[in-house]
Amino acid sequence: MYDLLNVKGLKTAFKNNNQRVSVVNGVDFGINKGEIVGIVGESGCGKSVTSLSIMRLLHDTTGDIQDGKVTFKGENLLDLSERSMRKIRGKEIAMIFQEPMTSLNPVMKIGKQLMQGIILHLKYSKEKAKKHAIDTLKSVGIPRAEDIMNEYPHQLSGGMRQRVMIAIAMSCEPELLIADEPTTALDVTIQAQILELMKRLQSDRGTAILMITHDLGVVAEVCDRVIVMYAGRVVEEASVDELFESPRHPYTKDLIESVPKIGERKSRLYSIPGHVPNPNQMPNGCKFAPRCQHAMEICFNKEPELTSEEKRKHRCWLYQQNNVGREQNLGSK
Amino acid sequence: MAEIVTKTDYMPKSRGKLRSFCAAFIHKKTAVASFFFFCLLIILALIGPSIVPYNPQTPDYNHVLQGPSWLHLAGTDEYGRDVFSRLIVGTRLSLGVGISSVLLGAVAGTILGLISGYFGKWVDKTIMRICDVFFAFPDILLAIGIIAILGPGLQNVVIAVAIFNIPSFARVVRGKTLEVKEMLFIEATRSIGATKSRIIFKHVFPETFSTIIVYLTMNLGTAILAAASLSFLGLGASPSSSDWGAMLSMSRDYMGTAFHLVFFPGLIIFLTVLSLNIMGDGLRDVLDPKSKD
Amino acid sequence: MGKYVIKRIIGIIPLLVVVSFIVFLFIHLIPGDPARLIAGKEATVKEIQAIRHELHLDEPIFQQYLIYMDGLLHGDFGESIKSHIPVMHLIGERMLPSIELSLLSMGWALVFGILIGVLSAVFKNRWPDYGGMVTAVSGISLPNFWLGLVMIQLFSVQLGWLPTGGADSWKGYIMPSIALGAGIMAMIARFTRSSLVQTLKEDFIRTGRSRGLSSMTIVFGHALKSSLIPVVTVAGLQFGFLLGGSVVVETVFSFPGMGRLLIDSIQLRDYPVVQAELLLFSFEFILVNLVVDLLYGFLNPKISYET
Amino acid sequence: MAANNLLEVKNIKKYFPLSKGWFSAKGHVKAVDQVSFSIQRGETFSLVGESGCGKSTLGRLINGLIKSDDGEIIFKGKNLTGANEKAWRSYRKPMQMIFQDPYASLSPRMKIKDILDEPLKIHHPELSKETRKTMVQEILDVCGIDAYHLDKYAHEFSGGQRQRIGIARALILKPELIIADEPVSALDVSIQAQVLNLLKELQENYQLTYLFISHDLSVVEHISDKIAVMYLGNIVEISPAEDIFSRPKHPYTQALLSAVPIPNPKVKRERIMLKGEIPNAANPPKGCKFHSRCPHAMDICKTVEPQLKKVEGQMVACHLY
Amino acid sequence: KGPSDSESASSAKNDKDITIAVNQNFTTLDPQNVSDTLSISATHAMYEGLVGFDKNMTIKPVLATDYKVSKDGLVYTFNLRKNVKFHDGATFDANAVKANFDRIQGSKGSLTASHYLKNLKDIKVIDDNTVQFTLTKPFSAMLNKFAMIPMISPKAIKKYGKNIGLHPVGTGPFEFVKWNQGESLILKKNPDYWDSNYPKVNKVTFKSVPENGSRVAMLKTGEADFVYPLPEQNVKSLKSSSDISIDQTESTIVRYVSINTNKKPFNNKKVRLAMNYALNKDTYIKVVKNGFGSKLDSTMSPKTQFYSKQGVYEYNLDKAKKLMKEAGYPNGFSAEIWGDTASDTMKGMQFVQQQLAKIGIKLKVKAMEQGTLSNEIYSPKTPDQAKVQLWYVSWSPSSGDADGATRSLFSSESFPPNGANTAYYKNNEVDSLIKKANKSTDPDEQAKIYKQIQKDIYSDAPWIFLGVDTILSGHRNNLKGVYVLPDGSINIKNAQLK
Ligand SMILES: Nc1ncnc2c1ncn2[C@@H]1O[C@H](COP(=O)(O)OP(=O)(O)OP(=O)(O)O)[C@@H](O)[C@H]1O
Ligand SMILES: Nc1ncnc2c1ncn2[C@@H]1O[C@H](COP(=O)(O)OP(=O)(O)OP(=O)(O)O)[C@@H](O)[C@H]1O
Ligand SMILES: [Mg+2]
Ligand SMILES: [Mg+2]
Repeated sequence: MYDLLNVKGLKTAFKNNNQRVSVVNGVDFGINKGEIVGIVGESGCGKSVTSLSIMRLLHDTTGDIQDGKVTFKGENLLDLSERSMRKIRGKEIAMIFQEPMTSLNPVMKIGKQLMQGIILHLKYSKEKAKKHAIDTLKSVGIPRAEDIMNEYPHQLSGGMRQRVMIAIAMSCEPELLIADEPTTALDVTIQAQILELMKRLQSDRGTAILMITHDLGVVAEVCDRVIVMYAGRVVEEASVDELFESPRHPYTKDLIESVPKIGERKSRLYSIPGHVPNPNQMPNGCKFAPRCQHAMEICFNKEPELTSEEKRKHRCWLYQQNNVGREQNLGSK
Repeated sequence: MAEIVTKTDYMPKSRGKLRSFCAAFIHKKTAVASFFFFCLLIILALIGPSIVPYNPQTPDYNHVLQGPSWLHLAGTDEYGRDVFSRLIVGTRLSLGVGISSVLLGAVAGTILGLISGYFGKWVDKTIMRICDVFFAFPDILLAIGIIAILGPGLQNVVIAVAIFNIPSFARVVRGKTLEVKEMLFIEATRSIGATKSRIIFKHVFPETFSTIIVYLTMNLGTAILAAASLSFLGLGASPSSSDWGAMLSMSRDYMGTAFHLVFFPGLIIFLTVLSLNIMGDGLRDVLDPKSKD
Repeated sequence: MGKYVIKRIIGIIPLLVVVSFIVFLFIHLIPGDPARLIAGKEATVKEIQAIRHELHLDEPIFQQYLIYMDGLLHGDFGESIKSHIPVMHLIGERMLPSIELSLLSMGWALVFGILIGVLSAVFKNRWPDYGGMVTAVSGISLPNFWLGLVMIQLFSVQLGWLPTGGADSWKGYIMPSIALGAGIMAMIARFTRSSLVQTLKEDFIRTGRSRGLSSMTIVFGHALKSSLIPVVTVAGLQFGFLLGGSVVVETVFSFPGMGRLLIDSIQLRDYPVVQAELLLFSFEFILVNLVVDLLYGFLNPKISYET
Repeated sequence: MAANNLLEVKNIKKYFPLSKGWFSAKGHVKAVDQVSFSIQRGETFSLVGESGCGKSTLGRLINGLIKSDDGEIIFKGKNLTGANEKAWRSYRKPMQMIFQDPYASLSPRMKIKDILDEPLKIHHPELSKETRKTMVQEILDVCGIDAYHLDKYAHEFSGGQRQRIGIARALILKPELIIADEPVSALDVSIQAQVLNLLKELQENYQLTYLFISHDLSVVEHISDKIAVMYLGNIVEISPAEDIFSRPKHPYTQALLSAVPIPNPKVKRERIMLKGEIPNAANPPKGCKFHSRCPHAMDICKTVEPQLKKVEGQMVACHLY
Repeated sequence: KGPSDSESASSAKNDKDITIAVNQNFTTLDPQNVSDTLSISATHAMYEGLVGFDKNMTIKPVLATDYKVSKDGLVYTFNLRKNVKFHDGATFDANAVKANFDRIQGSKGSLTASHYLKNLKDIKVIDDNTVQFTLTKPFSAMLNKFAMIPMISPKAIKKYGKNIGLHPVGTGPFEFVKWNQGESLILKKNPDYWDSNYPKVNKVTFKSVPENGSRVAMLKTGEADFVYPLPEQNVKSLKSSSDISIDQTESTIVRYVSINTNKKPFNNKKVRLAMNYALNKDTYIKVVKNGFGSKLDSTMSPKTQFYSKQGVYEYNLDKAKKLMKEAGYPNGFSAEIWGDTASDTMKGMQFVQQQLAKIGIKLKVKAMEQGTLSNEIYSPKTPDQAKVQLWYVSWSPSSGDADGATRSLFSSESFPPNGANTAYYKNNEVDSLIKKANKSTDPDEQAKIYKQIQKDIYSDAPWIFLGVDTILSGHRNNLKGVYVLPDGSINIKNAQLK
């Protein structure tokens, strides 16, 4: 049990071509107050959908939450009325979206977009909100912030938009910040500045951050704990140090292996062979089994549970030998 | 690419475009109901004259202006003709003229609007200013001009109503085009080397489509009435032909005394426009990839 | 933008000259002889000739145009062939009521149209949507005269609340503006709905929601503005048509607008009146459309005009 | 050497008018200001730099999507300056672009298979439907997207998937030059590795040339032959890849390199933190645009704008050298 | 209850104000340039001529006290009324009369009134109160024409020039107050009117209310005290109302279908007769005229000068069929019927179409916009170029005279484009009779001649004779004295509120 957010058995499915396809399939994790948790995982494994599900923002898509529980400060968000949910969004949980271009209102000036939330949640006067907005913009490293307040998103570069998104989310000092790849479009100096800012937010205000990213460097730098997802499931969870030091799940290992490192130029980078299975052909057993170098027979037949071991969790038969044995015995009977 | 081991040949049973379209449409109950109503109208347009209870042209001076009864479901008109039969027989003319003129106007107007909006600059200026002048011309003047140039005739009514419609469609589509052409995916399409015509018709047009549908379905009623008023100027059908708009306009003086004469033609025009609008909405939903159901 | 506006306004002048020529040609070339129509059925050829001479109708058409333009340059729109009343006077007196009526009709049509459209879009495919649709379709497919006469019967004859017509008090504007606005409201409602439905699916709406904005703020503060381009387009069009007057509504409510004057003048081939009205309407449309174009730029900053 | 240049950019310039006032523009954002460089066939030329310094704008200029205010673009020996849209069109087959914003650059009403089919239809109308279909499937497969997704629309994909679709669209034509604007930013490292391998492989096999824009310096290092560092509309350094990482010359390059996060929580590194306000692109500082934040700023930097000059095989625009 | 709640209806009115709702706009208030009956009604309230019409359209002196016509019919002498002042204070005298006639003749045909003075040679001022007109040739209907020429204040003619149409100044019982273009015309009592018995109301407002339903509604709410025309359809429902009365007046308006006698098969009299017999006039009145109207039993209405009743071609289908057979068209033929786009014209044309279908004549109804129609009819230079076959139309002699109801319709001089003889009717005897009637100054002789003319023409059947309109007007019961003349103009001089 974590004291801020608990996600249990979250299951989200989309409907297309009249079939329901689960893309998030029983995700469990949690965040404590003032903690920075990273989520990494295969592209398309459901990270963004998970965060949208937490915020209950699937409203306008064909997707809906099928099962599970999202408790935020003791309340199940999934049971809340839209009205109470509104009070939580932005103020208590804020979100930085992955795609900054389409996530900003193209016909509204940056300043107005920023100030709207500030006025709504912090109940600032207009002038104060404006000042706060400009300060926030400056803090995320936007040059000529006053001018930018009067510009429209299409006049900004990709990275600037992303910073505006960040500013919008951070402006109301939420208790939980879900950041979906917040720094992909930023150069490393700005990135460093933003990460710094987030850390400060965490230490000063006790904001918890759920950081979804592909950049393991970022993870290493800011996160306390990391969750690794694969094919709609959590496959591993550990503290940053442990994860980088001794990754358990073969997928995590492979992932770390794939990172290009400065100064180690090689002609080919390592990449995990094979594809993520498509939702229609999900293997019965472990979803990673077809690509796994250590796959055993059981891996193809039965899906492992997410098991805790000390402070970490993993979903792999390799570390559940006891269970394996028993299951196999049962199976052979 | 040795590492790609699992080359999947699996494909979802990719239904034909039409079939998946129909499948999606079927789910919209109101749209389907409207579709059936519309089919009924089409059937009436085709076989109407042979199934009506009375000859729509035969007067009966002993039973003029009678209200609805079992004998005359929608009453009789000032010559004692059966309104119900006239409505049914009028389907062909009204729908035919209405739909064809609106479609014609929509097609031409859409093309002009797309070109004007996408090319901009002098092309836009020229087309739009011509439209402005057209707007200022009252229908009656255009009708007189068309009679003078083309002579009277039903097809010329279609042309006339279409001409009224062209500039409006052009402007509506142009407005949307101006908006769409600034979207990034248009730039992306340019970057792969697509020709202008391809961008306009394959990329911009679909984005304007829902706007066009709305304008088209809304304009049908107006077109039916406009066609009738042109008939009154001697452009089209003879005043004795049973066309809905003409029936409605002719009965104007009977508003206070024989309400059914106004009511029934009005009702059928209303239902037709309504059904088209519902179908239009259904179509819009089906064509919208983000649509929920 | 200022430059653009000035450029376009200056551009109107040569345009109007071209328009005046087209209009002149057109109305002189359509069949119908004003001399005959004014002199009546009994008139003899000689009388008709005399009138034609008096009106310069026997001169080559180009010559006639020059005479007309000469007058126009001196601010003289000529006088009605039929009544010898100066055209400026005929039009001038009708213009103000027409403009007032148009503004009023447009005003309420916009407000209600957008409201209905928003409701329909927000409650898409639920009963408010169907209600909105039926209202809109009624608005457009009920003929003006029907609506007008029913209202007169109800509000004037039965209830005695409003005068049957005329423009001598503000009450006289109510029913005509409703009759005129109904169709426009319908159009606006449908366009708003269709456009808004699409906008509400955009990602930035999700951003809005993620920030806890209320549905009201999201719809009116975020979605509406980017949905308004088609709405503004039709509203502009309809406003132009409104200014030109509506014969039916003017007839039903005995309203002194420009529509009936135009129709009457056309039927009599009262060239100077028709000419002046058409010029005026062209001017109006060009102006209204200029405003619409500027609004585009306001509604969507990516649309730019600088050439 | 010049003969081998696939692309040459000379003194190119793009100013965006700043929020329009009623009568005149209030000023300009100097997005790209007098940039020159050349790319050889078969080379990977990377652009790195501060966010908002004009990289994407440069890419769009080269692809002719926006008109430059000044300067020349010479592609395959042809000067494209002032060419009309039609002329540009014929260069777009050999010159493809991957957009920074993958989602917004995909047609919202087209299925993925149609989006990918489109370039083929335009440039290879001779191919049969079947052939095209297989080509689409192949390229998707290579980019790591299952054929299962062919019938989906752009909004039904995850960020990384969309990005791969954008890559696939550019690759499907086997162009000579690919302008890749942050092509792998949204990909997880494994797929990123797969895509980078693919790009390299294609380059080896078909002599492809890349203009690679990225913030991920480790990726840049891995893929590039030459790296240009941009700052506020100017190129401040152009060097061969190996050199820039071992011997960064320009102070900004040095700061950049020091800021790269390392995927190992144990390793902490000395980082050059840039101080000072980020300068305004509408009103950049006089002299060297970087001087306001430069740890080594001298007096001359405040007045004289340094030009690119050769320093030990690298081109640097800095008064230090 | 209605009107008292309605602000605009009640506040603007007091006991001595009346409102008259009419169906059109006034076109001009220049009394010498009006051509539509409605504007004539308005000008007649403000202006007077030397002579005028009474309720039955017979001539009576107005601004002249009496007049004399010379034996040869060439010289007309008028003695003018004394002590008459124009609204602007100018005195009405012989010079004023001359100024008016000079204005008309000086207009070179652009004023409508100049058509009435085609035969006028000169005008002489004998003394202050006597004027004398000399004609170029005798013209029996000249007095009627004088009745159509009201006198404008010479001072005003000078002052306003061309714009006199906006600033009427006459001698009539009412003075001009305001004309709101397209909406209303407001007149007030002339306190110095020469006949001190008149006028009896203070203010008269004419409102133009083109929509039939709206006009009726105004009568019901009391917003209008008098409406004209009253739609026939509404008579029944209004009759039951206790504060509204309906007046019927037989008009001079005749309805007919002119048959181009110059064209096959219409040059065959039997065909024309057959068409007349095939048409049921009773049904015509019932269906097309909603029961109001009478059968047309001559070439003119009973209210026209020198009318003489003929035997109606009563509905007889067998006879019609027989005639068709004799004429060689047992199976009928196809033809076109033309008409304007007014809704009652279209209704009438359809009725004719239905009726003639019974004897095999297949009519194509072609409604044409006024200008186009007039062009089609008047542009042919010779009878052979004419394309018109049947024309559904009505006629009303503008000054109620027999000449006006005959010459332009039936004289061979009046083939279009010279007149309205669209039947291309040519009968030498009729031609000479018309001339003779014009020369005659003796009313009895004229009556005889016109009787013969009517008989000849009626039996030749150049028209399908349909009906004579009945004029319907409605008024609130407290209003008396406003009436409609047979030519459709409204007289308000006697208006009085109870
Ligand atoms: N609107 C939608 N309709 C249908 N499927 C969707 C939709 N949105 C996402 N998906 C599918 O859900 C899966 C998970 O998507 P999600 O966006 O959560 O991935 P992700 O982990 O964020 O990946 P990335 O790192 O690439 O952003 C993907 O396979 C995607 O195709
Ligand atoms: N359409 C436009 N109108 C006005 N200014 C613009 C426009 N497009 C870009 N800019 C400005 O030009 C500058 C450079 O933008 P550009 O998109 O090229 O940056 P970038 O180097 O790609 O940055 P990033 O790495 O963040 O994507 C920015 O300051 C931006 O504000
Ligand atoms: Mg994502
Ligand atoms: Mg960029």
